[in-house]
Amino acid sequence: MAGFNKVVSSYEEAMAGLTDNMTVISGGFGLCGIPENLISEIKRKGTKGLTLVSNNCGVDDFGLGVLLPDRQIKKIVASYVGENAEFERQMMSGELDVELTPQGTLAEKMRAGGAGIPAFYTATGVGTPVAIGKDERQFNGRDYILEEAITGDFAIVKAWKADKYGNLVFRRTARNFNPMAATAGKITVVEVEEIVEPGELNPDEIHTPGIYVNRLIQGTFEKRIEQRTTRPTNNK
Amino acid sequence: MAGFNKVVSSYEEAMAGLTDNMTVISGGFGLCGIPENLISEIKRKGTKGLTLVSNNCGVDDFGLGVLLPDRQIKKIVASYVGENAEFERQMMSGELDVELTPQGTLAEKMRAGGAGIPAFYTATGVGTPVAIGKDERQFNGRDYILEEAITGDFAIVKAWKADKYGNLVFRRTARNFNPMAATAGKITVVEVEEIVEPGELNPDEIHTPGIYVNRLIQGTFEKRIEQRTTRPTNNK
Amino acid sequence: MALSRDQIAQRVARELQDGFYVNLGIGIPTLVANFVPGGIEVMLQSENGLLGMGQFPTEAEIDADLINAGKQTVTMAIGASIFDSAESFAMIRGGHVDLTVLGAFEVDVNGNIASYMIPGKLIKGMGGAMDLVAGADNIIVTMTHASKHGDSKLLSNCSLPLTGKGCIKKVLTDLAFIEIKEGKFHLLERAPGVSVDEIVKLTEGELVVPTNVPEMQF
Amino acid sequence: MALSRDQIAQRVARELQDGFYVNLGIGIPTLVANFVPGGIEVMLQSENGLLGMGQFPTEAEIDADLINAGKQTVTMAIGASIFDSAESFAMIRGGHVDLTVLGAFEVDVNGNIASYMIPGKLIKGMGGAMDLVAGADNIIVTMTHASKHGDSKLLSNCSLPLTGKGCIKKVLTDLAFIEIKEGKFHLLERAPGVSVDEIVKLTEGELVVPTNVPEMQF
Repeated sequence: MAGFNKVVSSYEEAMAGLTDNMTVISGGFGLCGIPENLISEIKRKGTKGLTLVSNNCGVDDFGLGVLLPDRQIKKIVASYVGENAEFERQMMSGELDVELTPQGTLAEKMRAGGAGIPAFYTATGVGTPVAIGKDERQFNGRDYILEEAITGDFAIVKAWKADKYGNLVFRRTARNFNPMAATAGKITVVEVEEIVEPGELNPDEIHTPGIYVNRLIQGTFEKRIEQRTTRPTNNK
Repeated sequence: MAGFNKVVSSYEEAMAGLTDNMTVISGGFGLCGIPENLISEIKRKGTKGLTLVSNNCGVDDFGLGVLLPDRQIKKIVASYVGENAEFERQMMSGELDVELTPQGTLAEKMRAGGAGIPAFYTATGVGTPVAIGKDERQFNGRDYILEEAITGDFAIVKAWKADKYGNLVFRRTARNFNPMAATAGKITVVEVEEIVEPGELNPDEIHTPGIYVNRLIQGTFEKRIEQRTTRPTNNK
Repeated sequence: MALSRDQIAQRVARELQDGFYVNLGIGIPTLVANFVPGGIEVMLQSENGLLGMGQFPTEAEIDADLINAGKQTVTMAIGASIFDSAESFAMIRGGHVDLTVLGAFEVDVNGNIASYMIPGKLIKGMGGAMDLVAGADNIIVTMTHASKHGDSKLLSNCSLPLTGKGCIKKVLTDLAFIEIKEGKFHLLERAPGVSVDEIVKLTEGELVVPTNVPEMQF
Repeated sequence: MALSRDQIAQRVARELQDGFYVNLGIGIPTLVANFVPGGIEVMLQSENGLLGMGQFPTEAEIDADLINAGKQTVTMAIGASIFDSAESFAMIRGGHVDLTVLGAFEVDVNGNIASYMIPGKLIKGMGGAMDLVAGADNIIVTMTHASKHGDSKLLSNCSLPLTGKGCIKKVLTDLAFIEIKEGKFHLLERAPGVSVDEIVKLTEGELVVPTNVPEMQF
């Protein structure tokens, strides 16, 4: 009897069933709150032809960027891809298909995917290249475009704490896209810094209910910082 | 300099500006998590011709039901109105216009209203009276109807705790529709059990950011229970 | 003999699987929680914003801030989580709930369900029922097979306003367990001591009866 | 003389009002936070999920889990709140942010803005800029009035792919503060020592010049 225990014991088990040409939705913003070790496992497996849905695509040697050298990514849906030389090279050469999607639209598309909303209207992107090929319609005299939901075969998520039932708590801005990603995967895999017993988290403070989580693993994280900006200690 | 201090000192001030024929969105499910005193203030003011958006309409002598005897409500948008004799009478006699809306659609319409999404597609209600007059469209071979967002001139909300900046924390299932209502009012008024200083709430545990809140007041609450179901103490 | 309310709940409970997230409607469906088979765990979703609904509170435990969708005071089970109504229906509409059990006035051979309104008589609203039937893939409807006057509730076409269209595949009545597919009812099981003939007589919509119709065991 | 980056930020900061929730884009807009006038409070929204962005951390305070939309380490101000990206853009798209300040490559007389892409040269993505310009009612664009080669960035028609259509009403360049309405630029203020002629010369789109154009004071 497994009940609601979602804990798996290896990254191999965590990503079991991921095969070529699948769609993977990833949480994270820049390098903050990314599922580092789940990404490494995808690299190790060598899965190819992936469609990745993520706000960013990491940097050359960290985050989703590590999947670029072996050409594991066929297509990426992202809002900002500016910090990655290999990425730019593959995109310019046409080896990589990039679907630029406004950040808020991307977040809402993931949420819609998890929430059984097949499509929604938004003013974001009206009159821009993003609107090309999309239905346009007026509400209260303003133009909106129709954006469709995104779901993934897998969603990979980084949370701070979880109980064994997969109830998740995120920390600071490492939350970002992770809660929406968690809802939008057919199989949602979550790695966390700490796993506690069910009942230890206050039910009012759970950010993602365990119903969205299929597999859970505790990992250790590098948490690389992209731009280390500081002020002098004595400055108020 | 008021800054972000949203605290007002009287219910009169809290509901100032509410006038006849406005639309008011209310949080609460049944009698749980309802803005009791804000409702009383609307009764006291005697505002008429209101369109109310709320999952339920209270009972005869509590909750939104207290606005029925003086015919303050012209129309109600709700999912379930079954606990109220005067309500039923006014509905049957045609004095009250009732727009029955599925509970999930109602919650999503409020959220959409606050989130700048003018409309979304849902399978809820396809082929039912709810679909009448609404656009229908297929996505991936399934039928969906188009539902439009709801916004209110006022939103009235009950939270558990708030800091003076209007950051809100809800408690247990008294959360229900309150967070969505809070986003969808042109003027959002919140009453709470306790107001604390900014900085006392953990930023990771705030359910509704203060940006949605215009006025905040501390009240005392009856918290009437609709169905007091218990088990014997000795039963495990 | 026709199944009792408890027996209906008991039979439905056999459809539960370990690790299922389940939404139980008001009435008979609520009783299903009393018959969860040994050795499996299920978690109950209450659409007002609670996953992991526990039993009723003791007098001392009563909390006005903690109710279920039927507005009854409840407790939280270990590992419960609380969320708002939009999140709750995202969960439901998005198909994340494994099993939904709810009552109905009528179902028909096309999987249509009518459960929320009797024009001119009963207008209480659909609550979350329309979302539940539209969002769930796995639904069991529980109801009596026929009215007190002997009018079948399993019809060729629902006569009342629909709660959902083409979304019901399984119905458990006091007389039979029935599957709906390809525009027909299919008799899977019968209540102990209830004859196939009796079921046929009280089923207005087309009913496919296999050679062998096992009797439910309690 | 043309305004410095700090002066642009300083002039924008005068548009702040007490109690404003403000989203500041990367670059010059970020500097606006350094010039909040005395006696008023503003709260900074960072679209990656933080309302109440504080100053940069000390070395000891650095937290990899706490960054802004520019991916810089930051701190939280008193009364800050954290939320996910969907909530963050619900806030932005829903018009709850009082003022948005962001950079651009070009704007035109119809309030169009191009800021995210130079075909064949620069394709980094729009990030949250499209949502910000579509969602905000009150936007100030900051940019240089013309390119280094003297090509105007205030055009009859944007030449680059648009970030947003018809959504910009105010532009602060290094030379002038300009309002966009009724399909024209309107000169409101000029930088200290910059002549109206110079501004007219570097403004390709139709520019309405009132009799008196006050000089900004610093």
